[in-house]
This record gives sequence, C-alpha cells and structure tokens, in this order.
Amino acid sequence: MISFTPTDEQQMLIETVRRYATHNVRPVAHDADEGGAFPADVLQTGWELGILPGNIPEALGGLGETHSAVTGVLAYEELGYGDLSLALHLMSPALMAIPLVLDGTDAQREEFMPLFLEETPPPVTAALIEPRIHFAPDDLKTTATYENGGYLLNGHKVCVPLAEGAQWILVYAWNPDAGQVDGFLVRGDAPGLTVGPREKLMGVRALPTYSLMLDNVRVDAACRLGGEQGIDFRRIQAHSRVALAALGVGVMRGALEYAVDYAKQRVQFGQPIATKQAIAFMLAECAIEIDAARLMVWEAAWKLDQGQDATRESYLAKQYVDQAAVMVTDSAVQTLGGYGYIREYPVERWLRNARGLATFYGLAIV
Amino acid sequence: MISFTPTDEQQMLIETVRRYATHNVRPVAHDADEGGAFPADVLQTGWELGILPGNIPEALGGLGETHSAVTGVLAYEELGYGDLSLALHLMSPALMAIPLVLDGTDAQREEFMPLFLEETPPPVTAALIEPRIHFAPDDLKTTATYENGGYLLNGHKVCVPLAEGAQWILVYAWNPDAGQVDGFLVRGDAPGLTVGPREKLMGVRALPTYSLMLDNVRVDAACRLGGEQGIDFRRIQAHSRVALAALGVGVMRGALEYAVDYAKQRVQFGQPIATKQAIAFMLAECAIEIDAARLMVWEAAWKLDQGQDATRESYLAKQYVDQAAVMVTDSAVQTLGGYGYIREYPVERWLRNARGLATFYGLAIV
Amino acid sequence: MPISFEIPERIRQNLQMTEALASGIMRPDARYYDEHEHERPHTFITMTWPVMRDQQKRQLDRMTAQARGEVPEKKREGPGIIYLNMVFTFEMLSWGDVGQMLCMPTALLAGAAIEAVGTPEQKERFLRRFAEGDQPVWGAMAMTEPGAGSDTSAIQTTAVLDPQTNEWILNGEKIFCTNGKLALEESNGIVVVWATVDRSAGRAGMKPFVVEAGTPGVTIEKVEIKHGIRASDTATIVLKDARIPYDNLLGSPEVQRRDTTEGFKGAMATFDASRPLIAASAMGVGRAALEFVKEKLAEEGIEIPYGKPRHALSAVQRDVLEMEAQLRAAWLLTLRAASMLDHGLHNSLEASMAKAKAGKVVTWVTQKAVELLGPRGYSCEWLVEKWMRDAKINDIYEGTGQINLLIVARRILGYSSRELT
Amino acid sequence: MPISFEIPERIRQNLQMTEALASGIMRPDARYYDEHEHERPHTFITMTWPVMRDQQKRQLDRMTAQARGEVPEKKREGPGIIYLNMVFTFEMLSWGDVGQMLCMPTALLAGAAIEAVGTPEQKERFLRRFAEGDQPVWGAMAMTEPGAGSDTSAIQTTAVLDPQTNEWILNGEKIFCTNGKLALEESNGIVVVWATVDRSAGRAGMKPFVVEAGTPGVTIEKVEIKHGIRASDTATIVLKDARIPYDNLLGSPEVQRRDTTEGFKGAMATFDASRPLIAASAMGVGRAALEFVKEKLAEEGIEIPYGKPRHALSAVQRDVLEMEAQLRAAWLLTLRAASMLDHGLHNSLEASMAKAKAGKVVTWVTQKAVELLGPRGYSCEWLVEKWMRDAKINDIYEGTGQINLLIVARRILGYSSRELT
Repeated sequence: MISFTPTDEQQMLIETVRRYATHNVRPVAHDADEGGAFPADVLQTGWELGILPGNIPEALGGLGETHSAVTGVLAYEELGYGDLSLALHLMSPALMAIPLVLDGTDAQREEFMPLFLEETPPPVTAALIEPRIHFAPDDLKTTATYENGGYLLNGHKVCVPLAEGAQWILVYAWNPDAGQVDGFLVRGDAPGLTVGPREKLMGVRALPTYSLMLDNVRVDAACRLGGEQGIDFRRIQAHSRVALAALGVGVMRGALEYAVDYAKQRVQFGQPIATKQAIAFMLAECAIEIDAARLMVWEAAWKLDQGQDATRESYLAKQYVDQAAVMVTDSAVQTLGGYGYIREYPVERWLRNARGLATFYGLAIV
Repeated sequence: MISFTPTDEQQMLIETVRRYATHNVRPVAHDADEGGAFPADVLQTGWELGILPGNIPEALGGLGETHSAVTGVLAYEELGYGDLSLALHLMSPALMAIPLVLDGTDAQREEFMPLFLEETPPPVTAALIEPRIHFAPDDLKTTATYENGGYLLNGHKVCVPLAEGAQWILVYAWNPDAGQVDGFLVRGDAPGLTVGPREKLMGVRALPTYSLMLDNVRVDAACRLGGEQGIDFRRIQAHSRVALAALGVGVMRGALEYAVDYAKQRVQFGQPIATKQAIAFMLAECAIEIDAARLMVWEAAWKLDQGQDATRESYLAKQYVDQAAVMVTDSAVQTLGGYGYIREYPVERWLRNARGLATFYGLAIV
Repeated sequence: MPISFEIPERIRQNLQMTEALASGIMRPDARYYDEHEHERPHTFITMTWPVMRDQQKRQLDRMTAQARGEVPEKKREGPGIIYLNMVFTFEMLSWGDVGQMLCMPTALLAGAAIEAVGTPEQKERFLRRFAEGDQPVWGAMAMTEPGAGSDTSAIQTTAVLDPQTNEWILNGEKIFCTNGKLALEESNGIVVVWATVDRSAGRAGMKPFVVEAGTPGVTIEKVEIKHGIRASDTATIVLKDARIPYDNLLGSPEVQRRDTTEGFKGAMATFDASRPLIAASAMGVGRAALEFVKEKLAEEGIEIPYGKPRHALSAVQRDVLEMEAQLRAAWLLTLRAASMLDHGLHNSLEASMAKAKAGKVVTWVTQKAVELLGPRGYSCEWLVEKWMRDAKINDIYEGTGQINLLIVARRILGYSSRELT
Repeated sequence: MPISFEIPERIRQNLQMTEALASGIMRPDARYYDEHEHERPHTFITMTWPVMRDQQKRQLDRMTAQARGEVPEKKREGPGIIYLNMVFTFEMLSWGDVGQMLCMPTALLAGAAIEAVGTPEQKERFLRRFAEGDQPVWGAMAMTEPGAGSDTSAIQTTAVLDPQTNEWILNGEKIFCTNGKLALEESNGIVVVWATVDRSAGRAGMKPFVVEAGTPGVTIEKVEIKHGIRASDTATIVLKDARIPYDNLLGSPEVQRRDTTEGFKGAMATFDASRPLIAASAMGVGRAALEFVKEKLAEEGIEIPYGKPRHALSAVQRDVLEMEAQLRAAWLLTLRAASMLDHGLHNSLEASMAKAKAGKVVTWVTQKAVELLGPRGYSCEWLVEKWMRDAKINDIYEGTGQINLLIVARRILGYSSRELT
C-alpha cells in the first residue's frame, strides 16, 4: 500500500541524526572545510549514534532487525543536511560493512563484522574510482588476476576516503577469470600498496581522500568478497547510488532552508527579497525538486528492501539528484548574492560539495 | 570592423518586408493555418517584393549587385515575423535558385535563372528530407546511380513544399560514384516520380507539403547541379541553416512582441500581469535569447558572405534557434494562459511552427 | 503504514479494465476526434456512462444514508484509496486520450463542489441525475471570466435575489468552462456557476449557484477551437437574466451567509483535490509519449541503458533517461498529493507542487518527443505531435504553472497571499 | 558601416601581446594565487603597471589638453574602438586568470567615475598618480554596504560638511570593495566612496567622494575569503570621522548640487560601461573551460563535430556544442554592448542583456566542464574546478543576474523602476 510515512522507529532515528547534524556538525562545518578535517569528538559522537550497527541485522552480528535501505536513506539525508564531508567520513566503514552484509560469505562476516560494533569507528574504507575523465564503475582498469590460489591486484585508484592508516580497504577490480567486477579485502599495509599524498578537491575538503597505487598486491582467494560467487556488483552499485542520492537530498534541503531564512530577513528596496517573485519562485522550484528527489530516493530504497532489482530507480534517482543538487545550491548562492560568494557563509561550500555528487561513485553505501 | 548596423539599402528592404508581414501576412495567417493555404494574392504581393531576384547578382541574370546571405537573413527574419508557413512558401523558389547561384554551371544558370525573374513565382521546389526518425541530411538513402550517361534516382522524400504541380524539383541524393551528396534537377512530371497526398503536420499548416516517391527516375547527366563537379553540399547546408535560423528569429520576435503587449494589457489582481516578476523576467529572458540568436545568425551569414566556411557558425546558430524558438513561443503561450491555448490567438500557432524548426532541413535557403 | 510504493491490489485490478478501455477504444479513436473537433467520442461516452453512473449511484446512496443517520459501519482499517485510485485512473485514461477522457460523463468538479458544501437535499436534487438512466449526464464548473483568470476573486457575474419570486437572477459571462455544452445543451446536466451577491464584499460575496440544463437565459455562446484536447468541450456560457430557484445557491446556511468566505474556501479546496488529478492526467500523456519514443527507438536498435555514466550515453539516450526521470519525479509528487487526501491531510502545498511540476514536465517531455522523432514526429501520422498539443493545457488549466509556483512559494516562505503577490 | 564581425587589426595586434601575458604569466601562476589567498600576483602587477601607466598617461594628457581647449583634431573617421578593445582585453586576461586580472593596477571604476563627472582639476589631482612613477597604483569604487546591495539607493554612509574647515566628514562601512586594500593600503591610490549628504533626499542626496590612501579615519577592516577569484582583493572599508577636502566631492557644480541626481546617474552610467567588461571577463573564463574540456576530450579521441543532427551526437558532444553555442551567444551580446559604447549609443538594455546572459552562461558552462571531466575535473590538479568557482562571481557582482534581468524587463516592457519592482 502506497505510503509516505516513516515508522515511529525511523522517525526517532531521523530526529536523533537531525539533532546531531544541527548541533554537532553544522557549527563546526566551516572550520572543518577550511582546516581539512572534522574534530575527532564530532566523528566519535556521530559513530555513537549507531547508524551503521543499527542497520546490520542481528543475525549477522549487528544490532538491527533487518538491513533496510529505506531506514538508511532516512538517516543519510539528515547526515547530508549536516555536512557532506562529515557524512562521507562518518559512514566510510559502511563502504565495507554493507557489501559484507549483502554479499559476504559466512566466514568473512564472522571475521569482519565485529569491527563495526566497536566503540570507535573502524579504520576501513573502499576504493572504486579511477583517475580518468571518463571513469565508469563497470569498466574498471584495476585488475585482479588469479594466480596460485590468490589474486594479484594492479591499478590506480583515487578519491579513496581515509586510505591513510586504513586497516582494510575493499578494492574493486575487474576479475577477468570471473568476467565480473569483484571486491577484494586488502590490508592497508599490504606490500605493493601505496597510499598517495592527500588529494585536493574542489569540495568535501574536510574529507581526507587519497590516491592508491596497487602494484602486484597479492591477496588470498579468501579475500575475494563473496567467496567463489564474488559479488553482485550491480546491486552494490544500486545501494551506493541511493546512499549518495540521499546525502544529496540532505545537502539540498539544508541549502534551501538557509536561503529561505536569508531571503525573508534580507531587506532591499524596503522589503524582504523573498517577496520578489524572482527569488520566491526560484525557491519554490527548489522546494519541488527536493521533494521529488526525496521520493525518488525512497522508491529506489524501497525496491532494494523488497529484494527487487533497483538499477533503474537508483540510477534515475542519482541522476536526478546530481542535477538538482547543483541547481538548488547554486540558487542558494544566487539568493545570497555577494554574501553567497563569501566562504564565511555556508552556501558556497554546499555548491562545491554538490558539484561533486555527479563525480562520486562508491563513496557511500546504504 | 565589428558593426551591427545594416546598410541603408538593407534597412529599406527590412522595412518593406516588415510592412508586408504586418499588413498583408499577419491579418490572414490564422485563416491560412486553418484553411491550409495563404491567399494567392498575398503570395503574389510577396513575390513582387523581389526579395529573391534582388539577391541574385546581375552577372547571373538577377537584379542584385552580389548575392548576400546577410541581406537575405535580414529579409527572412521579417518574413518569419509575418508567418513561417508563408515564408517557406514564398521563398521555396529560392530552394532551387540559390543552389544555382552557388554551384550551378553556366549552362544551368542560363537555362533556369530566367524563371526567377518572372512576374509570378515559378513552380519549383527542392526535396531533401526523408521519412526516418533519425534523418540526417548528410546520410541520404535516396540514391543517384550513374548509368548510360544519366542518373537513376531512387528513394523516398517527405516535407517537400509545393511538390504538387511543381515544374522542377531539385532532388538531393547520394551519388555513390562521386562519393558525395548531389542535387539533381528533376521535372515534376518525370516518369517514375510520384507525388504523394498532401501531408498533415503539426505546424506550418498553411504550407502545402508532400511526400515524393522516386522509382528509377531517369535524368540526364546535365541535370546534375554543378555539372561534373557536383555541388558543395556543406556550403548549401550552411546557407540553409542560416535561412531557417533567421526565420526562427522572426517567429520568436513576433511571439515576444505579442506576449509583451498582452502582459501589459491583461490585468489580474488589480495590475497588469507584466508587473509580476515571474512574467516580466520570463519575457526578459526571451528578449535576450532573441537578440543573441539574431547575432549568431548574422555572424554565420557574414562568414558565408566572406566566402569562409561557416559550417560551425551556421550549425550553432541553427541549434540555438531551434531551442530558443520553442522556449520563447512556449513562454508566450504561458503568458497568455488560457487564451494561449485557443487557436484564435496566434501564440499557439507560433509554438506549433517553432517546434518544427528542429525538424526542418533544407526547407529554406538564403 | 511504513514507506511503501506498492500499488494496492484493488487499484491494480481496476487498472486492467481501464487499460483495456484506454488502449482498445480511446487510442484508436484519438486521431479522429483530434481532427473532428467538437464531435463527441460516442463510443467512449457510451462505454463509460454505465460505470460512472453506477459508481455515482453508490456514492450518492452512501451520502444519503449518512445524512439520514444510517451510517454504515466503518469496517475498513486505515485510510481509503479513493484519490489514489482516481489518479491512477486519470493517468491511464489520459494515456489513452486526454481529450476523450475529459468527456467522461460525471459530475466531476460540480459534484465535488456539491459534495463539499451542498445540503443533503441539494445533493439528492442535483446529483441523482448522475446516478440513473440510460443517457449520460455531465456536470461542469464555471468560474473563469474574461476579466477573471488566475484572479478568481475578480469575477463580475452577479446574482441578485428577486424577493417577489424568491429566485436568483444571474447575469454574466463564463469562459473556458470544460464540458459546459455537454452539461447544458447535450444532457440534463448542471453547471456550478460562481457569482457574486455583493461586489463590495469581495470573496465573501462569491457564492456557488447550480444552473440546470434548460434554464431560460442561459446560452452556450461559443465553443473554443483549441491547440489540443480538441475532443474536449470548452464552452463560453452567457447568463442573461437567468432565473434559478433560491435553493440553487449551494450550501448550508453557513455558506449562504453574506459575510462568510466559506463558499469561496470550498471552491478553493476543490483545487486541492483536482490538481493531483490534472497532474495525473499530465503524467498519462507524458508516459504515452515516452513509451512511444522508446518503442520507435527500439525499432532502430536503440535501447535505453540504466546504470551507465552520463558520458557513456548517446545524446538521444540521455534525453530519454531525462524524460523518464522527470516523469517519475512528477508522478511520485502526484501520488503523494493524492495519498494525503486519502489520509485526510491538508495537501494544498503538495497538490500545487505536483501540478506545477507535472505541467512543466509533460510540456517538456512531449516537446522533446516530437523533436526526437524527427520529421515523422512532426507529422500527424503519429500521435506524438498531438500529445505535445494535449500536454500543454496541463501547465495552464486548474491554475497555471505560475499560480501553482506562487502557492508553493507562499507556503514554503510562510507568506500570506497579501505578503507575496 | 555594414554588419561585420571582422576584428579590427589594431585589436588583433593588442591581443597577441595580451595572450602572451595570459598564457605565459597568468596561467602558470593561477593555482598558486588561488591557494595563497590574499597574496599579490607580483609578476602580473609588475608587468602590467608600465603598460597601464603609459596608457593612463596618454588618456589623462588628452583629457587635459581637451580641457585646455587644445583639442587635437579628430582624424579618425567613424567611431573608435576603445570599448571593443577593452572587452577583448578583459576576455583574454580572464582567460589567463580572472583573479589576477582583477589586480591590474588601474583607476578602473574610480577612473570611470572621475572621467564621467570630475572637473579638470579633479582629473589631474586624482588621476595623475595612475600615469607616473614606478610603483603601481589602484583605484576602487565603494558603493555596496551591508544594508545596500542591489538597492544602491539605500546607502547609509554619510558625508557632513564641517563649515569651519570646509572638509567633508565621512562615516560608514563599505563592503565588497574590489581592490579597496590595494588602493588604500598597498599603494597611493584612491577610492570613490558613495555617501549621502542628505538622507531625506534619496538618490539626489547620494554623492561620490574621493578618498585618498593615507586619510586618517579610513581603515580596511577585513578582506573577504571567497569561493573564487581569490587573488582579488575584496575589502571592507570603515570610515570613522574620515575628513577629506571639500573639493574631493566629485564633479561639476551641477553634480554637487543637493537636489540633483546627476551624480547618481553618473554612477549608474558607469554600470553601462562596466557590465560589458564583466561579461567579457566571464567569457574569458568560459572559453578557458571550454577549450580545456575539448583538449582533454581530444586526448581521449573524442572530437566535436559540427553539422551533425542532434540525434547523431553523443551526450558529451552535445554538451560541448551547447557550451560553445551559449558562449558564442553571450559573447556576441557582449560585443554589441561594447560597440554601442564606442558609437556613443545608450546601451543600458544591451549591457544588462550581455551581463545577465554571460553570468548565467559562464556559471553553467564551468559547472558542466567540471562534470564532464569526471574525478579529475573535480580535483585541484586541473584548473577547471577553479574556473567554476571564479565564474560564479560573474552572476553576482556588477548587479546580480536578477538585477540585470529586471533592467532588461523594464526596458522591453517600457516600465519605470517604480512600475516594475
């Protein structure tokens, strides 16, 4: 039955994360962007909300009943509302945890799941993106060649969050023997693996990201996620797309909220600028795009939870958000005029972050 | 030296055509659209303006000094302002005349040029478009095969204006021997040539267009436009694109002018709707698009007159106009609201006509 | 109920019937009625009348029973699916042919107004005709005037009470009345005419009056020739000293009071219900165009891939994906607005969001569809050019895109209609 | 002169020099000054100062000669190419690096205001410094205040005449002053400060005052940290009982009169000249991004075809073609606006058209460029992400896109600023 109401439990989660986003994240987001990192205590507090463990089923060692993408996107929107860098940072353990939930073998789950129930966020991440202007997640140049009961990984990755000091990195690579993309659990200190210097990006500047060189990095066959089956990369991508899209919805909502407040307070020609149709209609269009985007994200997440193929829905939702997020954040900058261009006001940061969404693949998963 | 001022002669031409468009064409355009044809006397009056003969150089038998695409687009904008169907109808002799000016052999010019100096418009036209959703002018399926000193034409054309009763039809076809598109002067009553029933289109409904079947239509080698060289189809296309784009600019200008007048007169909530930013800004954006489009058309035409390759400029201008024309005419409909949807008001006709521009290839040339 | 996108089983079943009608009857006749403007789609009307009549009968009988206190016990748990069902139905019928769909014999907006503010006696008197007989009957709403479009409060039609006969005397001109001729000249129908009993009172003076077919002084002066939806009847109604009984002033004594805007509010509230329906109708046209484009592209060997990065797409593929995403976005907004009605929630913001988005999207999608199909798309050989013309009305009627954006803007900014004009 | 798009020979020659500077000096330093906000682009400044100084000297000497009646005979036929040359120059320098370009040592807007309304004595006194010496000098215009952005008539800065000393006493705060710090703290420059001599008089009370470097009571309170154009100095100037000579009120007695808006109109007229320059600057950034994208695509074997129907293009090709068309459209509008100035024509409509279009286009083009280049486009390894940030200012300063659209709307509708607000 078509319905648009979160459950009471979900509503509680939304409110919890929103409080955290409002009171813990937003006040320090500007400094984090300028300084390149969020304070450790903010990250720790965020981890303690238990978003990830709460979305891992008890049966797999987590604290939740079932794994729910819908619940996930509800929380992710709030995190995105807080700050996109923070959200990507905080949820980077999920980059390994959720694929384990979806495709891990029993042995792999047994070994790794406890990591995600610890009191501090585990130093794990995943590496997908490669440094090509026409990067496509299903056309990876990084390869995993089967040899003597293990895999040799070779390739070049970029935009790997928290790679420096990571204990485990889930590396996606083309597996020619299996004829599919697979994920490999690689130790951060594996021989042949080199973490490059920290990257400089236009946005998400509080998120430490790195390039990664893989030069004949050898892993055991057991490190292939999903064992002999490998992974359902199509489904993992769908989970990733809805996560990123949900974060984008949060970014947009934050930008619109700010622009609305500003427009009502800023007086020019004797009246709040919000009383001018040029501004008011622009904000109204933003509001429509945000609600539409959210519903598309929800539908895609719901399909995932139904066990259905959500490739189409997650793809359309992500495409929609990629465009809408730039439109909305750009409109917010425009609403603020000169102030929109100043870094002391958050809207220019949101525009820089939003522009990244179209580029980001595999930087979040739900 | 960069300049945006028509010459005095051009200015006189503009004014002449504008008077004709305003006083002769526009008053009958609605009935012509509903009835499927412009009155013969309006067409005759238009022909007597001498736009085409005035743009054929004296040296080639015309009345002008030189052939000028710039002069052409200035006149075409005014015709488009009058009515798109009328413009395409009135200028269809140019579909044969201008290619003759550009690429005709001396013999061909000698034979055909006198047609265009007669007191009544000559019954000639050209056939380019083919009935495929992905029609491309440089990928024609109509073929002209060389055989026994002549050509055999085979293929299917649509959107051929005034094909019924045409004396000559310039048929564009792929010439496999020459490895290029060529134009062939075909008699309207040639054996194997069948004119289909009159087409029904969404717009330009006052322009009679037809499909054309060519079934082993034989023409002499002398009917190949340009003789042994054939034609410079790239240049002909550029001339055609600027012509269509110029017509589009006229359509847009007419629509904006009408919408501006309406918006200033239509009172709602105690004020003209033009005083609402939502309307006023929409009209302002239209004004900018129209001026920008016109300048692009002028630049492309100027390059043609310089004898330079204007493929790029004419292409960008046409692409720009195709989009802008729909945007502007749609905005005009929106400005009129319910009245915009009623056929007694002209704006819905302009929208239907404008939507055709992206589809039209080779329906006008300058 | 948790977040879900599962279409209820009952709606699924209904849709099968509706689809059969849409594809079997409406589509084949669509071009004919586009070319034969002002002819009536008899097959469609004949086939839908018994269904609509019986449905209207059930509704009326339930209302009557409720008014008599014989309220049937509520067995259902949770909210109903009436509006949800309606948007799915409107979408499917409009996918068939929006022009014919608009000729569906129902009380429609007149019915909605009567249901919203009519007395039990009025409901019985005016709506019974929609619930019985072999001949189809139409209802219509007459609000717009030459000088009152978006500005509904500017209407000039007057209603003056003749104390001698206790009749209202109506004078004025109403335009753009959908199904006005069907209601007044071609059936024993009714039109709800908005008129003012006191011009100085502004909105409080505006009241809804029921005008019945056959009322002397009421004439259909004109039927518009239109860009699209040509099968639909858009009438100009002239009222010249038209006399109607006192009790044709719609509503309870509350509504009838001179100083209350209850009647006006009631009229505005029907927009909250009708806008999602128009949005749904737009979606049907848009889906028709999208499906057709995909079908024609598939014939050329062009499939639409999901999951490829934008740079790996052809221009055409990206257009189609964008059309699809935009339609989905508008459709979900539409479902939400309808679902809220079923939940008894105030949906004025969400209804305008859906309407504004759907009107804009379907305009763009169908314009794009014509472009994508080249010379054949522009030709009347296919329906896609018709869909483009049909689509455009959705950004105009039941509030233009601008008016709906204005409503959205006011809501999100917390401004009154005086603060944001 | 007939319609022509031929770039004058003299401009062509100038552009060769400018391009050498842009590609040889500005581009290589562009990332450095983006990362080292508030550092000055010394090489660029050092290289451009002698050129600008000599040019400003020629201009000033000519003005002086004209003022003395020693007007050199006009040899040139037809209009000049001063503004046309300037837009080409601005475009090219901004192609190099718009942040550095904005640090060019000139009198710029202050110069324009002084030239427009200054007396001969004032021109000599304030502009001579831009025409001599080894040290670069900057001029700036201070209009915007925290409460007066688009609404320039709302400025609160006051100028009160002290009759005892015959000095003006200025009090207020000016923000977003481009080159304010360079003018007042880092050179012997000047800032034209707009202040009101009579708040009750509205625009008639607004007058331009020249504040020189070293004036007590004038401090640079803050230099903004910005989204882009980080090499450019955007200053907040606080005036606290700043005393300046009576003759620093700019202009002829006409301008100085209390009841005339001549001064204000003069300020507004500088927009007609500055908006095409800003539009040109936007075009330079846009062209840089477009060229870079095409270069990177070519490395991947993707060429941009001209002449193919839209359906035969890849999504990326169509994006690039659209970028190119939009840039061309905006550029031609810019050329027209500049050319009109050279012809002495009133270009307020055309200047706002160019500015509105250029600001919107360059924002979109550079955002698109970042998207098209994938992960590398988003990285600071290339300049394209910087161009996106630099570009955005063009839709904001010298009148936001909205303000310029408003001006266009007024002109095409024939409405005054009171009729269309």
